[in-house]
Amino acid sequence: MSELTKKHPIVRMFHVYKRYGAKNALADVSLDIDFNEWVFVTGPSGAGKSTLLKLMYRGETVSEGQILVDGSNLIRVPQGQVPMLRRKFGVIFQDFKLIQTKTAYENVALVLEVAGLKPQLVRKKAQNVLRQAGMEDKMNQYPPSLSGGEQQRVAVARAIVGDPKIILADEPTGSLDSRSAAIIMDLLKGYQSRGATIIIATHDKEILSRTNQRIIYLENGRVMDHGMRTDVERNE
Amino acid sequence: MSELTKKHPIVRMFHVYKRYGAKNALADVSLDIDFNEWVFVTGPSGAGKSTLLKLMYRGETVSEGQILVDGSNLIRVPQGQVPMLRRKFGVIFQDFKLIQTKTAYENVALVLEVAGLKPQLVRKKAQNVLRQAGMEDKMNQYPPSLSGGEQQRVAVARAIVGDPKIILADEPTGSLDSRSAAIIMDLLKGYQSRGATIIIATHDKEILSRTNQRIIYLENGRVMDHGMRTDVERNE
Amino acid sequence: MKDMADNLFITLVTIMTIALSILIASAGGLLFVNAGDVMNGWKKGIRIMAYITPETRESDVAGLRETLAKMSGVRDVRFISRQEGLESLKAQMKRQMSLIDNLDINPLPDAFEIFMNPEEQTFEKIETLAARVSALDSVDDVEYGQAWIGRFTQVFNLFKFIGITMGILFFMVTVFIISNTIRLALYSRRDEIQIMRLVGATDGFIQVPSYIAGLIQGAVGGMVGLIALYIGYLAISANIEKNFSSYVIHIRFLPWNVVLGIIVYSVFVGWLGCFLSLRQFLKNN
Amino acid sequence: MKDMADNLFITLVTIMTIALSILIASAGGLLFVNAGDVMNGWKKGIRIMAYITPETRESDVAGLRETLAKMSGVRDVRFISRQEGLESLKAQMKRQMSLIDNLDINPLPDAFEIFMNPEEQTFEKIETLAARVSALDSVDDVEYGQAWIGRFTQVFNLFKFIGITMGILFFMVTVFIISNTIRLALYSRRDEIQIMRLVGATDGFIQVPSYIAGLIQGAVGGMVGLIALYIGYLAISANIEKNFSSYVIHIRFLPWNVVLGIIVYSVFVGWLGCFLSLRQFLKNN
Ligand SMILES: Nc1ncnc2c1ncn2[C@@H]1O[C@H](COP(=O)(O)OP(=O)(O)OP(=O)(O)O)[C@@H](O)[C@H]1O
Ligand SMILES: Nc1ncnc2c1ncn2[C@@H]1O[C@H](COP(=O)(O)OP(=O)(O)OP(=O)(O)O)[C@@H](O)[C@H]1O
Ligand SMILES: [Mg+2]
Ligand SMILES: [Mg+2]
Repeated sequence: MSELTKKHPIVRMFHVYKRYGAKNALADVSLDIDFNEWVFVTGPSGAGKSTLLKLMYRGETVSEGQILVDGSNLIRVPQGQVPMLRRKFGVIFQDFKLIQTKTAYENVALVLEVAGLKPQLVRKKAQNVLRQAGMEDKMNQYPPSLSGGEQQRVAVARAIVGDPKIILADEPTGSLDSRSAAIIMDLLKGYQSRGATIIIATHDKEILSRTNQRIIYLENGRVMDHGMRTDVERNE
Repeated sequence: MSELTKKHPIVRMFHVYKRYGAKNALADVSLDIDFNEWVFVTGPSGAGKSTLLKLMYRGETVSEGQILVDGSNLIRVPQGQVPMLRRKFGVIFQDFKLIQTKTAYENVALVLEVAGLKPQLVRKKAQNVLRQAGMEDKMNQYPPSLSGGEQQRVAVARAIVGDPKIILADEPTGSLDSRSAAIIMDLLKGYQSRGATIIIATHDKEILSRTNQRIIYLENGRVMDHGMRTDVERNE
Repeated sequence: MKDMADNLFITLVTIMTIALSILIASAGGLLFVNAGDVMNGWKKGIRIMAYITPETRESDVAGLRETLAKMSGVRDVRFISRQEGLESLKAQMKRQMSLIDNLDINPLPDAFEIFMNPEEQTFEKIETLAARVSALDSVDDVEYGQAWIGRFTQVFNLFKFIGITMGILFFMVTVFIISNTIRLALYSRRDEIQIMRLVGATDGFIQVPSYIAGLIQGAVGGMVGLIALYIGYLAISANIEKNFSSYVIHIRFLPWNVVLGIIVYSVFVGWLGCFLSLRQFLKNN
Repeated sequence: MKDMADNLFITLVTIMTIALSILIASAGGLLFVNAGDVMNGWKKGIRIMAYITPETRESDVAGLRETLAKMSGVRDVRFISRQEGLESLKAQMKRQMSLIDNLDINPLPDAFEIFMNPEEQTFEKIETLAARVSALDSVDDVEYGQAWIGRFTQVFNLFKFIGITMGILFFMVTVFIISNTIRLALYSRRDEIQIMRLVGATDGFIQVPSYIAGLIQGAVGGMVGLIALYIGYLAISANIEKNFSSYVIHIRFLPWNVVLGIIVYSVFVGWLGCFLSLRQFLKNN
C-alpha cells in the first residue's frame, strides 16, 4: 500500500453528525477510507467508535452530513436496498450479536443463506471459515455454552464468511488472549490481501503500538487525529 | 497483605472437575483463596476461567470435588439458600448481563431491592456507586443505548453496590480504554481495602504485568501455575 | 420504564383473552339461566289429570282427594268438575266453538288435577306417579299433561349435561390459554429473570409482580367481559321487547351472586394461570 | 436445533388456540345447521286455512281454488271438505272423543288449505297473504296455522342475527388471539430477527418461515378443531339416539363443503394472524 497508489475512497464521510437527544455521539466527522485500506479507530470509552461503524452499514442513520459507501449515498439508499448494502459489509459487533438459539455453525451459515447460496456451498464455506477461526470442534455448540473468546471467534467467522468488501470490526480481540488475538489479526490480514477494506475499532494498546497503519483518534465524537499512514508512532 | 498474616481461606476448592459432555472445562482444580486476597485468574481463551468463577457463586454445579465458600460446602447448600449465597458475591459478568429493559440505574438498584433495602437507601447507594464508575450522567439510559465501555462500567457498579464479601470480575476491563480501566481497578482496590476479596479473570497483559498479586494460570481446565504472591514476574 | 410499554401490550393481550373467555362462558350462563326460567315456567304447568269413573259416589271423591294428596311427590290436588272441564275446553277451542255449542250433553267426566313438587318433577317420577294414580279404583283414566314437556325436560337435561361438560372444558381452555399467554409473557422476560436470580433474587421476589399482575388482569378481564355481556344483554333484550312486546318470555341478566362468582372465578383463573406457568417456568429456566 | 424445542411450545400454543376457536365457532355452526333443519321442518307445516262461507255454491269453489292458486307466494292449494275436517279433528282429540261422538250434525265448514313457497315464507308475507285471502267474498274466515310458528321464525331470525354478529365477533377474536400468539412468538425471537436484518436478510427472508408456520398452524389447528367437534358430535348424537330413539329430530354433522370452508378459513386466519403481526412487528423492531 505505497503512497504512490492512486486513492479510491470506498467510504467517504462529509461533516457527519449523529445526535442522541442533546448529545453529539459524533460531531462534524469528515474522513475518507480507501479501497483495500486498513484503518484503526480508537479513543476513550464513549468516544463514538461504535457509532461511526454503525453509520457505515446503516445500523443508524446520520443526523446531519453525508456518507458515501462504494459510490452510493447512504441517505439515498431506499429501505428495500438496505439488505443489499449490508451484504457489502462483514461486521464484528462489539457484543458479538450471535443468535442464541442457533449453533455456531448455523450462525455463520445464516449469512450465506441470506445471500441465497446453494446448500453445499454454504456448508463448505461456513465450515472452512470456522476452521480458520479455530472453532472447528465447537461449531455445533450454542453461544451460551461457548466461552467469551470462542463467541468472539464465531463472530469473526461470521463477518468474513460472505467475502465482504468491507470488514468492520468493533473491538474484535477484546475477549481474546494475545495468541488467539494474533490468529484473528492474521485472518483479517489475509482478507485484506484478497482485496477487502478493514476498519477496526479498538482500545488494544498492544495492537495499536505494533501497527504501521492509519489510526483515527476520536474523542467526544470528534476526530482529533487523522493519523496519516506515515506517522507510525502515536502519543495518546 | 504481608506473608505473616494468618491465612483465612474464604474460597477453597478440592479436586474440582466440571464436565460438559465428554469435555473437561475444569479438571482437578484445587486452590485456596484467602479472605481479603486479590487474585488474578488468567489463561488462553476457553481455558476455564469463567467456569471457575461460575462454580463459586453456584451459577453451575461441580461435576466432582468440593467447594467451600465462606465456610459452607456448596453442594450442601439447599436450593432455597442459593439466593443468600449469591448475595455474598458481586459478579461482573464477561457479557455484562444487564437487563435490557431496565435503565442503568434500575439495573444497579435491583441488587439492593432484591436484598430488601429501604427505597431511600437504595437510591443513595445506587447513585453513589454509579458516580464512582463515571456513569452519573447516563444512569437513566437503557443498556442498548450505552457504549460497550459504559455498559461494562454499569456492570461494575452493580457488582459492588451491595458491599459483597467477594467480587468476581470476569474480564472487567475488556471493553475499556486504559484510563477507564485504571479507574475501575482503583475502585476495586478501594473495595479490597474495606475488606472484600477480589478475584479477577483477565487476559489484559498490561494489568497482569503491573501487579504484584497472585496469578492463577489455567490451561485446558487445569491449574498450570499457582503463582504465589512472591513471584511477581510471570513468563506466559 | 420502557418495559412498561412492552408489558402493556402483553398485559392487554392477557386481559382481552380473559375478558373474551369470560364473555363467552357467561353468555352461555345467561342462556342457561333464561332457558331454566322458561323450563321452570313450563314445569309449573305440568300436572296429572285423573279422570274419575262416573260410578264414583260423591262421598268417595273426598277420600280419593286425600289418597292422592298423600302420595309422595304430590304438592297439590284440585278438583275439576265436569262443568268446569267443559268451560275450559270451550275457552281452548275458539274456532270449533260451534262444535261445542251443538252439544246436547256434557260428555266430560269429573277429574282431579294433581300438581307435583317441582324439585321431584323428573320424567320418571311423573310416570311412576301417573301409574300409581291410574291403579286406583275410582280413577278411570290418567293423562299427564303435555307428555312432550317430559321429553323436553330430558332434552333440556341433555343440554344441561352438554353445557356443564362444555363449561368444564371451557374452564380448562381458559386456564390453558391464559397460562400460555402468561408463559409467553414470561418467556420474553427470561433473560431478565435469569439475571435477577444471578444477583440473588428469591423465586418469591421474582414471582410477586407476576402474581399481582395475574390477579389484576384476572379481575379486570372478568369485569370487562361482564360489562361486554351486559351491553350485549341490553341490546338483545331491547330488541326482543321491541319486536315481541311481552309475548316472548322476559329475559333477565345473571343474578348478582353469579356475577360476583364470575369475577372471583376470573381472579382465580388469573392466579391459576400464573401459578401453572410460573411453576413450570422457574423450574426450567 | 434447540429453537425447535422452544418453538415447539409456541407452535403448540398457536395450534391449540386455533383449534379451540374453530371448535367453538363450528360447534355454533353445527347448532345452527340443525336448528335450521328443525325450522324448515316446522316451516313446511305452516299453512293458511281459508274457511268457505256456507252459501258458496259448488261451482264457485273451483273458481276460488284458481284465484287462491294464482296468488303470489302460494305453492299449493288443497280442498278440505267438512267431512274431512271432522275426521281430522277427531284424530286430533283423543280424550275428548266422546264429545265429538255426541255430535248430531257436523258444525265445520268446507275449507281450503293453502301452502306457501318456503322461500317466501316470512311472517309478514303470511300475514299479507292471509289478509288478501280473507278479503275474498267466498271466504268466511282465515286461520293461519300456528301463529306461534311465525313468532318463532322471528325469534329464530333474531338468534340468527345474534349468531352472525357473534360469528363476526368471533372471527375478529380468533384473528386477534392468533395474531397475538404469533406476535408474542415473534417477540421472543426479536433479537434473532434484528440480527438477521443486520447480516443483510430481507424482510421476505425473515417472514417466509413465519408465514409457512402460520399457514400450517392454521390448517392443523382447523383440522384438530373439526376432529374434536366430530368426536363431540358422535358422542352427543349417540346419546340423543339412545335416550330418545328417533323421537327428537335426527342431528346431522356439518356438510362437507362447510367443513372445507372451515379449513380454508382457519388457514386464512393463520395467514392473517401472521400478516398483521409481522407487518406491525417488522415496522417497530
Ligand atoms: N441510542 C442511543 N441513545 C443515547 N445515547 C447513545 C445511543 N447510542 C450511543 N449513545 C451514546 O453515544 C456515545 C458514543 O457511543 P459509542 O458506542 O459510539 O462509543 P464507543 O466509542 O464505541 O465506546 P466504547 O469504547 O465504550 O464501546 C456514548 O456516550 C453513548 O452513551
Ligand atoms: N454449557 C456448556 N456446554 C458445553 N461446553 C461448555 C459450556 N460452558 C463452557 N463450555 C466450554 O468450556 C470451556 C471453558 O469455558 P470458559 O467460559 O470457562 O472459558 P474462559 O477461560 O472463560 O475463556 P474466555 O477467555 O474465552 O472467556 C470452553 O471450551 C467452552 O466451550
Ligand atoms: Mg463501542
Ligand atoms: Mg470467559
